[in-house]
Amino acid sequence: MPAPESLFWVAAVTIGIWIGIFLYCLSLERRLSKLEEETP
Amino acid sequence: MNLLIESFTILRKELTSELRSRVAVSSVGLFALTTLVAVAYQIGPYRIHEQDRPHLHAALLWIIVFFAASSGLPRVFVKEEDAHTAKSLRLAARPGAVFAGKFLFNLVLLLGLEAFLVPLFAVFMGFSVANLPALVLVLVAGALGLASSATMVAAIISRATGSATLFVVLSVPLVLPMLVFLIQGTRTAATVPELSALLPSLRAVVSLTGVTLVSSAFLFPVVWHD
Amino acid sequence: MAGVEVRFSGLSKRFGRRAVLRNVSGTARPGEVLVVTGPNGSGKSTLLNILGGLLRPSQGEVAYLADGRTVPKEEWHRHLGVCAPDLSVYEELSAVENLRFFTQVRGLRLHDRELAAVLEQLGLKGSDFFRPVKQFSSGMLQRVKLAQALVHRPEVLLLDEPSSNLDEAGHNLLKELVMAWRAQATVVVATNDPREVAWGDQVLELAH
Amino acid sequence: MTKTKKASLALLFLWFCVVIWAAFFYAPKAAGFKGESSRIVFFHVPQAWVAVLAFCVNLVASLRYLRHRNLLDDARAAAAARLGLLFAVLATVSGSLFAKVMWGSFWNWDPREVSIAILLLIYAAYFALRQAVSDPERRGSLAAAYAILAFVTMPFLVFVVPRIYWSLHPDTIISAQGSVKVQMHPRMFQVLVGSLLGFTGLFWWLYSLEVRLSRLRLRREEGGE
Repeated sequence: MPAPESLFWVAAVTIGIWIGIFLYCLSLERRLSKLEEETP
Repeated sequence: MNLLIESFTILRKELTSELRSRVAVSSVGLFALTTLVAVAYQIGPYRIHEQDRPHLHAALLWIIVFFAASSGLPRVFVKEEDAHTAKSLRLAARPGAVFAGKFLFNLVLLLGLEAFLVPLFAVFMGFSVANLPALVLVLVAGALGLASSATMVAAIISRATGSATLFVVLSVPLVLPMLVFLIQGTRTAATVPELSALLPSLRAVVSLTGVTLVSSAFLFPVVWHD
Repeated sequence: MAGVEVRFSGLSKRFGRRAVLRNVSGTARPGEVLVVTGPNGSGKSTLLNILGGLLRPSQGEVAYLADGRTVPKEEWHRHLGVCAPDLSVYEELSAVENLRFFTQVRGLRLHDRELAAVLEQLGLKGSDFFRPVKQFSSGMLQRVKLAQALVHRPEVLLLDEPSSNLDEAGHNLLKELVMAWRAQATVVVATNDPREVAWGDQVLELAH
Repeated sequence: MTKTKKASLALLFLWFCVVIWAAFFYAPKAAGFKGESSRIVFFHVPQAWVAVLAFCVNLVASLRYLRHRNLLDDARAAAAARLGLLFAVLATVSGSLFAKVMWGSFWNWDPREVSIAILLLIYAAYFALRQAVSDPERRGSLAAAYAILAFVTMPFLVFVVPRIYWSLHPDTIISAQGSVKVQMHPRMFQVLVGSLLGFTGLFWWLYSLEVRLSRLRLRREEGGE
């Protein structure tokens, strides 16, 4: 049976992954908005 | 009514040119024969345990049928594009008649393949059947089902840079559910003498075939004309 | 007169990034020959393919008008005969079998004598009627292709480089045929041959 | 970016943080599962759901393309399929990790596994077909035709095969009788629904990014003839 601490670390890593995905998508969003302004 | 006549005109044309060139028949037949020989030589009637036979035989039989068919069925459309006759046909015939004619030709080809392959398979592999009419039903339903999706996929790949590999890649996901039911039905026909045991898998194959044919009727004109 | 008028307006065709046709319009009328000419790659074949309904234009429209009424696209094939380099006939079949097939799928029943008459009109000999087309020379094949375009007596005739592979005699035969056919049909010819450009009642020149 | 967009993205971010936290600490572990393995359900089910949702979006876009012949609809279909493929892979991986823990093997040829495998094959075939056609308009209609054909055969796999075959898979939300059957702890159910919503939101965001990119690409192509 895993200890509660290990569950904490799994949760932390999952949130870390989520933050990574979110920031990556956010940067895509920014770049895309800029491109949309440049293209007529 | 006219559509029926036009479909049979196309079927007759396919049969005549096939009789003269024999490309599809020989590729399908040779493919089936070589695979069967390879499988039978390695596995034979006695290498398989008695209780495993129906399972393995049913699966092997349909694998051979499907791959042999995939060497010949796409030709109905691919050869029209290769020989530059597709446009002439497109101008002359209604899409419904083209699909029906090609479907019927593939059906004839598949039934011929099964008539040739299954007796040999029974002999080489020691494949015994508890209910022969049931097996015939499964084989006919299988030919209908495979012919319907194969004809449609053939139409699609002939409009792409169509190759035999692409045919297999596109048809496997469509045909796999059908193959599952066909294998199950074949196993039932081989082991259970009652015809009623066959009904669930037969019903599944027939409804899958129906769905494929109905959606093909809508989609084929799109594929054919674009 | 009866017949089918082919009207096209604002036709453009792009293949991916490449524009082949730009804003082409015109009308082909019954009793007239419309010649489409222009350098290679100017889109003559593409235009004919669009007029025949074999290709969807990126922009613009084609309409077939019979007695002022628009013919729905599903019925075009009844009115249409096309001869083009990329439209072939079935090699394993004989000339007569080919014609029989192409009339029967259109729902017509012609007697073999009538089919033979069309082939004779195009200068093919009786001994060739029942040989597989595979054995034909390219000039003879071109005549069979022309027969395929004519056999069902279409009201619209689209000919793309109709004299390719034809000798001098074939060329003269073709001229007679086009002139005769003009009386009963709308004829569109795509060509680069100055002799054929001269057939036109109207000439549409495509720029590169 | 507009204000509502900013707000909804912030909401999505926080929502997922809460869902992840809740999946591990708010929801109880389910009885009958080894250790904490049941927690993967909060990620696995939404991934599978998004894969199926993407398949449906792909169908709608394909039908629209065939009706209006707008290349943007084809781009929408392709974008949905790409995301569907991605989420189907994720669902397969998370599912097979769970299978390893629960049943001792990564792959058991369970009917659910077979149906996701076929969904993967369909997506792969869809892209193989797209690559084999060079003319964009024809590519659109052939791919749309194939997608529709694949879509109509899918229900047989998802609903008929599991009925005929015995399945290891825990009953899904839609049971074999087709009625909604929830036998979960209410807290687990809340987290699962929250996660489904979060994943759906994430899918829409990714999807809109893809579509905007394709729109730009199409516009540039038209401009730069």
